[in-house]
Amino acid sequence: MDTSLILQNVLTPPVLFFFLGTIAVALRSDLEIPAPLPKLFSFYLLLAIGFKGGLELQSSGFGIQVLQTIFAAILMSLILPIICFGVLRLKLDVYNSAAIAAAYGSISAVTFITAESFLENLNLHFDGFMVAALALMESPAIIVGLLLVKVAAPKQRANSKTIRWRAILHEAMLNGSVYLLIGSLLIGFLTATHNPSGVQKMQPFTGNLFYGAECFFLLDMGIVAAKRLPRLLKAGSFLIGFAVAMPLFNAFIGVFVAKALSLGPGNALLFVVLCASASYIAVPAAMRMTVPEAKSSYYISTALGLTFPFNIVFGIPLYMGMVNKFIPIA
Amino acid sequence: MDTSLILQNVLTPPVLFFFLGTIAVALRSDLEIPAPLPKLFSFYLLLAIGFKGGLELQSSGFGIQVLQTIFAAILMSLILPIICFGVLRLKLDVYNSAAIAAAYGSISAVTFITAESFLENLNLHFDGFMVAALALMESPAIIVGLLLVKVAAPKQRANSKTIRWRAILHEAMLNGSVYLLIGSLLIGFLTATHNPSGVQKMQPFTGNLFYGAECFFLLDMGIVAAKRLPRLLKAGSFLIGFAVAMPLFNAFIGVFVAKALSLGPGNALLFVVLCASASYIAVPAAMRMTVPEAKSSYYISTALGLTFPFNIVFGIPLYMGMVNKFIPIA
Amino acid sequence: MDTSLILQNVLTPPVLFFFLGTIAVALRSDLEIPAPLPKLFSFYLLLAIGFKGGLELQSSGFGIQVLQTIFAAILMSLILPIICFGVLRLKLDVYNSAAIAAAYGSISAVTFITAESFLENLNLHFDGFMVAALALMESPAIIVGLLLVKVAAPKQRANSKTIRWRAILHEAMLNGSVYLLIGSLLIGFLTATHNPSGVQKMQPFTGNLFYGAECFFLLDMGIVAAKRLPRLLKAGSFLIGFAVAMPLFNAFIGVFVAKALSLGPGNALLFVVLCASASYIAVPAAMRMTVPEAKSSYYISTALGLTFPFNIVFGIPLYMGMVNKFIPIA
Amino acid sequence: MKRLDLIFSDRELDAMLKALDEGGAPGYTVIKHVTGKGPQGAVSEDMEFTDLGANAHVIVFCDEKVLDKLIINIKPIINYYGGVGYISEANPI
Amino acid sequence: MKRLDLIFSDRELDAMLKALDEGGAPGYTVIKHVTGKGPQGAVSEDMEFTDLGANAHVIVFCDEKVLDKLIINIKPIINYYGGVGYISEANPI
Amino acid sequence: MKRLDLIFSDRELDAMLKALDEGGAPGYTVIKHVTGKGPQGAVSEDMEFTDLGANAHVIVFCDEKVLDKLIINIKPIINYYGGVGYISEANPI
Ligand SMILES: Nc1ncnc2c1ncn2[C@@H]1O[C@H](COP(=O)(O)O)[C@@H](O)[C@H]1O
Ligand SMILES: Nc1ncnc2c1ncn2[C@@H]1O[C@H](COP(=O)(O)O)[C@@H](O)[C@H]1O
Ligand SMILES: Nc1ncnc2c1ncn2[C@@H]1O[C@H](COP(=O)(O)O)[C@@H](O)[C@H]1O
Ligand code: NA
Ligand code: NA
Ligand code: NA
Repeated sequence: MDTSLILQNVLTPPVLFFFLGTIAVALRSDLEIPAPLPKLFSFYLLLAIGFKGGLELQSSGFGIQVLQTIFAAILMSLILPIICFGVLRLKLDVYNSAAIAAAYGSISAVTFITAESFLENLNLHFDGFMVAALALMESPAIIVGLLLVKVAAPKQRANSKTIRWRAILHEAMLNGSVYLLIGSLLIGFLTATHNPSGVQKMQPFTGNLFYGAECFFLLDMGIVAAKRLPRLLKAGSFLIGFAVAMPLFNAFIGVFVAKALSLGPGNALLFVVLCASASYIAVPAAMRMTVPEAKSSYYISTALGLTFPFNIVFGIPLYMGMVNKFIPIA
Repeated sequence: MDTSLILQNVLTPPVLFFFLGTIAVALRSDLEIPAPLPKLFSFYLLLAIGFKGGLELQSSGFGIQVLQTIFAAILMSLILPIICFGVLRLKLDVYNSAAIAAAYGSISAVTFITAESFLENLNLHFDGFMVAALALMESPAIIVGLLLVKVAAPKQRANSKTIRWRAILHEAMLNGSVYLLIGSLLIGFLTATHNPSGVQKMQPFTGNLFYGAECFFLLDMGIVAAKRLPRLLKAGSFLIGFAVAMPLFNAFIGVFVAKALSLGPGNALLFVVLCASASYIAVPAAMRMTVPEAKSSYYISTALGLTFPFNIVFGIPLYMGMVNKFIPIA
Repeated sequence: MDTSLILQNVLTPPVLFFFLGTIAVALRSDLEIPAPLPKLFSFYLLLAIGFKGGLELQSSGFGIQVLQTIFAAILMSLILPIICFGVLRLKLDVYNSAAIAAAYGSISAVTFITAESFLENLNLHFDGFMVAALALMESPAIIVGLLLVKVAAPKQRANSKTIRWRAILHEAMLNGSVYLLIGSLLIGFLTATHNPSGVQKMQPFTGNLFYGAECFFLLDMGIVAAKRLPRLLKAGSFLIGFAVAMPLFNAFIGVFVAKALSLGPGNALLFVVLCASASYIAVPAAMRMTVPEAKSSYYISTALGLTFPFNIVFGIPLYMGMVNKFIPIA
Repeated sequence: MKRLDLIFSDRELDAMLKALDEGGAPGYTVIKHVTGKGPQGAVSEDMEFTDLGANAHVIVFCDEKVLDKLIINIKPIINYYGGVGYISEANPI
Repeated sequence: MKRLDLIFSDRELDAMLKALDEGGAPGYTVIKHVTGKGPQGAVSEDMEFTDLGANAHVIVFCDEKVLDKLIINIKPIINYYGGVGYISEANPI
Repeated sequence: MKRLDLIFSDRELDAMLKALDEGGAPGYTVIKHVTGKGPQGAVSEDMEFTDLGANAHVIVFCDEKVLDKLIINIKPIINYYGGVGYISEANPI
C-alpha cells in the first residue's frame, strides 16, 4: 500500500519537476534558475499559503482543538531539537550539533506545501490552522538551539562573544520569510473578516496560480538540493544516516502526538510533516549569525541535500501510511 | 462617515500589504524584495492598466466628456506645479522648488491603481478614459518644472549648461514607464477594435491576476516608502507639512474641476487622485538629468516617503468623502 | 488574401507588443526589461508549451502520422543546414557559414508559439505532437554544423583544438532550454497518464496565463531584436538578403514535405514555421563553444535581428498563405 | 598599463560609455545594479524600480596616453552629475 | 590614496557599512549577489533564495589615515564571521 | 600579494574556476551579469536570456608564486575563447 502511495506521489507535477531539477544536475545540464527568481517564487508561496491559511483560520475559528494543535506544534519545535542534539553529540561537537538540531526542530515550508498538494490529490481534508502551526514552529527551534550552545559549550568560547539575545530573538522572530508568512496569515484573516470581496479578488493570484508556481519552485529546489548532496556525502555516513533516520523518528513521535490530539488524517499528515521536515531558510540564517563556529555546509547540506528530497519523494507517502495505520478513520 | 471609509480602505489586502511592508521596516525585519522583482511588478501593473484602459476607451469612444476630461487633466498638470512652486519658494531655492513642484504636478500610477481598487470595493463605476488622463499628465509637469527653472533661476547657473530641450522632451515623453503605459493603452484599444478574441485571452493575465500583483507590489512600496520617511524627517518640518497639505489642497481644486466636468463619483475620485498624487518614477529621472542642482533626496522623499503613504491610507477615502460631499449623486 | 492575413496577424496583442518593443528602440526610449526577467518568461514559456504538448501527445498517442512527422522534422534539421551552408559559402568562410547554417537548421520556440497563437486566432486545429518535433530539431542541427566544420575546414585549424565530441553532444542535448522543453513534455505526458487532476490544477498556470506572458516576452524580444538589427546592417547586404530569402526558401521546402505528410493546415503551418525559423538560444551557445572562429555577431544578428521579426510579422501569415494554396482543405 | 574605476548613476551610463568610446578606450567592463554612498548621499537597491536606477561601476584597462584622453572626456560628466573616478596600476597577464 | 576591497557574506553587510560609516569612510560602493570561494568554502548563487544570501563586495576609496581607522572597525567583523579584505593604491582622476 | 582580475564570457566560468582551483588559488570572487566591450565586440545584458549569457568578472588575491601557476592554467582558455586578465598589487588588511 505504501508503494502505491509513493507512486501516486511521485507521478504528480510538483514531484516530477523536482526530479527534473535533480536529473539536470546529475546529467550536468546547464539549466539554472538565476537569482532572484527563486526568491520571487519563495515569497509568492509564503504569501499565498499564509493568506489562504488566514482565510481558513477565520472560518474555522479558534476552537479548543485549534489551540491545542498549535500549542503541541510549538512544543514539538522545543523538544525535538533536544532529542536531535543528543543524537548528534555522539559524533559532532556542541556547535555543529546545536545548529543541526535547530534546523530539524524547525520546519520546511516547501515540504508542507507539497504535503498539502499530496492531500488534495487524495481528496483528504485539512485545515487552515495548520499554517499557523507552520508559522510558529520556526522561531522556538532557533532559541532552543542557542540555549543548547549556552548550556553545553565550553565556558570560554573561542570567539569570546556574549550571546546577544536581543539580536537573536530579533533574527528568530523577524526573519523575512517568517515575517511574510505570519503577516500574510494575519492579512488573510483580516480580509476574510472585513472584506469578503477582497478574498475573491485574491483567488486567481493566491489560489489558481499556486500549483504551477509550486512546480516551478520545486524545479529549482531539485537543482539546489542535488548540488548540495555531494557536500553531504563528503561529510560522512553519520550525517547521511541522520538525515534519513531522524525525520522518520520525528515523524513517528509526530504520529502519536497527532493521535493524542485526535486530528483527522489530513491534519495529522501535516502535523507529522512539520515534525519530520527541517529548515533551510530561517534557521541557517540565524545560526550563521549566532554560532559561527558551526559549519554551514553541515546544517544546510543535511536539511536541504537529503532530508528535503527524502521527505518530498518518500517521506510524505510513508508518513501518510503511518497515519493511516495508527489513526483509524472515524 | 470618513472614518468608516478610511477603515473600509485600510482593511483591504492592498493596503494591508502596504502596512506589512512599512511595519517590516519599523521592526527592522530583513524582509526585502530584491531588484529587479519590483520592476517586474511595476511593468506588469503599467501594462495591465494601460491595456484595460485601452479596451474601455474603445468601448466608451471619444465623446465630448472624454476629451474635456483629458484636456482638463493636462491643464491640471500644467497649473498645479506653478502653485506648488509658489508655495515651495517660501523656504527653498529655485532648483529644489521646481523639481518638487514637477513631482506634484505629475501623478503616481500606484496611487491611481489603489483608488481603482477602492472604487471596485465600493461598487462605484469608473471609466477607462481616466487611464488616458493618467498617461498624459506625466510629461507636461516635467516641462513646466524645467520652464520654472529657466525663468526663475539666476542667469548664470553654476554648472553653466544650456538646457538641452530635445533631450528633455525626449526624457519627458519617452521615459520607459510612460512609454509602456501609453503603448499598452494603444494596444488595448487596437485589440478591442480588431481582435476581440485576443481581449479574452489576455484577461487571465491583465485582469484576474491584477489584484494579487498589486498587493505584492504594495508590499514592496511599503518597504521603500518606510525607508524614505527618515530622510524626509531630516529635511525638516516645512517639507513634511508640504507633503501632507499640498495633496489636500490639490485634491480640493481637483474636486471643483471634476464637478465642473460633471464627472460621476468614480471618475471624479480618480481625477482628484491624479491631482493629489505625486510622481516618483518619471519626474525624478527627468529632474536628475536636467536640474542636478536639486537634491534628489528632497523630491523623492516627499513624494514617496510621505505623500504616497498618506494618499494610499488616508487620502483616497478622504477624497471620496470630499467627492461625496461636493458632487451629489444625480 | 495574404495582406488580410498579415493584417490579422499584426493586430493581435503578441505582435503589437513586439512592435512596441521595436519602436521603443527606434525612438530611443529607455524602456528595458532587466535581466533575469526575460529568462523568467523564456523558462515559463518553454515549461508551458512542453507541458501542454505532453498532455496532447498523450491524448493523440503515437500513431503513424505522429512518428512520420517527427521523423521528417528531424530530417529537415539535418538537411536544411547543408543547403544553407552551400548558400553561405558563396560569400563567407567555413566557420561562419557552418555556424549560421546550424542556426537556420534549428528552430525558434517563440516563433513557434506565435504561430500557435495565430492559428488559435483563425480557429485552426493543431496537434501537441508538433511540440515534440520542435524539441527534437534543436540538437541535430548543431551536430550537422560541427560536422560541416570538420569536413570543410582547413586541416590545420588555427586554434588547433580537436573537436571534443562528448562536450559537444552534451551541449547539443543538455542545453538548459532544450532540456527544460523536453522534460516538461515528458512531465505533461506522465501527468496526463497518471494524474488527471494534476492536469486541471496546472491549467491556470500553464494555460490561462500563457497568452499574456507571451505578450510580455515579445515586448522584450522586440527590444532585443531591434538592438541587433544595426549590427546586421553593418554585416552587409549578403547576410541581410540571406536572413529574409533563406526562411522563405526553407518554408517552401517545408510546405511540400508537409503536403507529403498529409498534415492538416494547422500542423502544416507549424511544420513550415519550424523549417523557416532560426535558433538564437541553443545554437549560439553551442557554436560559441565549438567554433570560436565564427563571429557571434553574425549568427546572432541574422537569426535574431532580422529572421525572427520577419517571421513574426510577415512570415507566419505568408506561410499560412502558402499552406492554404498548396494544401487544399480536405 | 592603467586601470580606471568609475562609479556613477546608471542614468549616465550611455553618456559615459559614449565618452569612453570616443576617447579611444580599447574596451570596458560594466557592473550594473551597484549601490553605495558618496558625497551626494546613499543609493540603494530599492529605488531601482523607479527609472532612477542604481549605480554603475565601469572598469577600463588602458595605456596611460589613452587614459589622459578618457579623463578629459569623462570629467565633465562626473562634475555635472556626480560620481567618482580612480586610477591604479595594472598589467596584462 | 588607498583602495580597500572587502568581500564577505551579505548577511553582515549592514554591520559592515555601519562600521565603515563610524570609521569615517568618505563613501563606499557595494556590489551584491557576488559569489566565490574562500577558506570557509564556496558561496553560490543558488542559495540566495534562502535568507543566507550570497557575498557582498564593498569598495572604499579613502586616505591612508582614514583607512587605519576603518581597519580597526572592520577587523572584528571579519575575524568573527569570515571574509577577506585587501588594500591597494589608487588615485582620484 | 597580487590581485588578478579576469573578465570573460560566463559560458567559460566553470572551466575557468576549475583552472583556478587546479592552479592552487586560495580563493576567488565571482561577479556575474557583467557586460562590456572588448576586441570581440560588445556584450549586453539583453542577451542574457539566451544561453549565451553575459560576462563574468573573477577576482583572485594570491601570492606571486601561485599567480604564475594560475596564469599558465588560464591563458589557454582566454586565448581560445577571448577575455582579458590584469594583475595589480594588493595587500591583506
Ligand atoms: N570614497 C568612495 N569610495 C567608494 N565609492 C564611492 C566613494 N565616493 C562615492 N562613491 C560611489 O560613487 C557613487 C556616486 O557618488 P556621488 O554621486 O559623488 O555621491 C556613490 O553612490 C558610491 O557608490
Ligand atoms: N583569495 C581570495 N581571492 C578572492 N576572493 C576571496 C579569496 N578568499 C576569499 N575570497 C572571497 O571572500 C569570501 C568569503 O571568504 P571566507 O568567508 O573567508 O571563506 C569568499 O566566498 C570569496 O568570495
Ligand atoms: N580594455 C578593457 N578594459 C576593461 N574591460 C575589458 C577590456 N577589454 C575587454 N574587456 C572585457 O572583457 C570582455 C571580453 O573581451 P573580449 O572577449 O576580448 O572582447 C569584454 O566584454 C569586456 O567586458
Ligand atoms: Na521539524
Ligand atoms: Na498630481
Ligand atoms: Na529552421
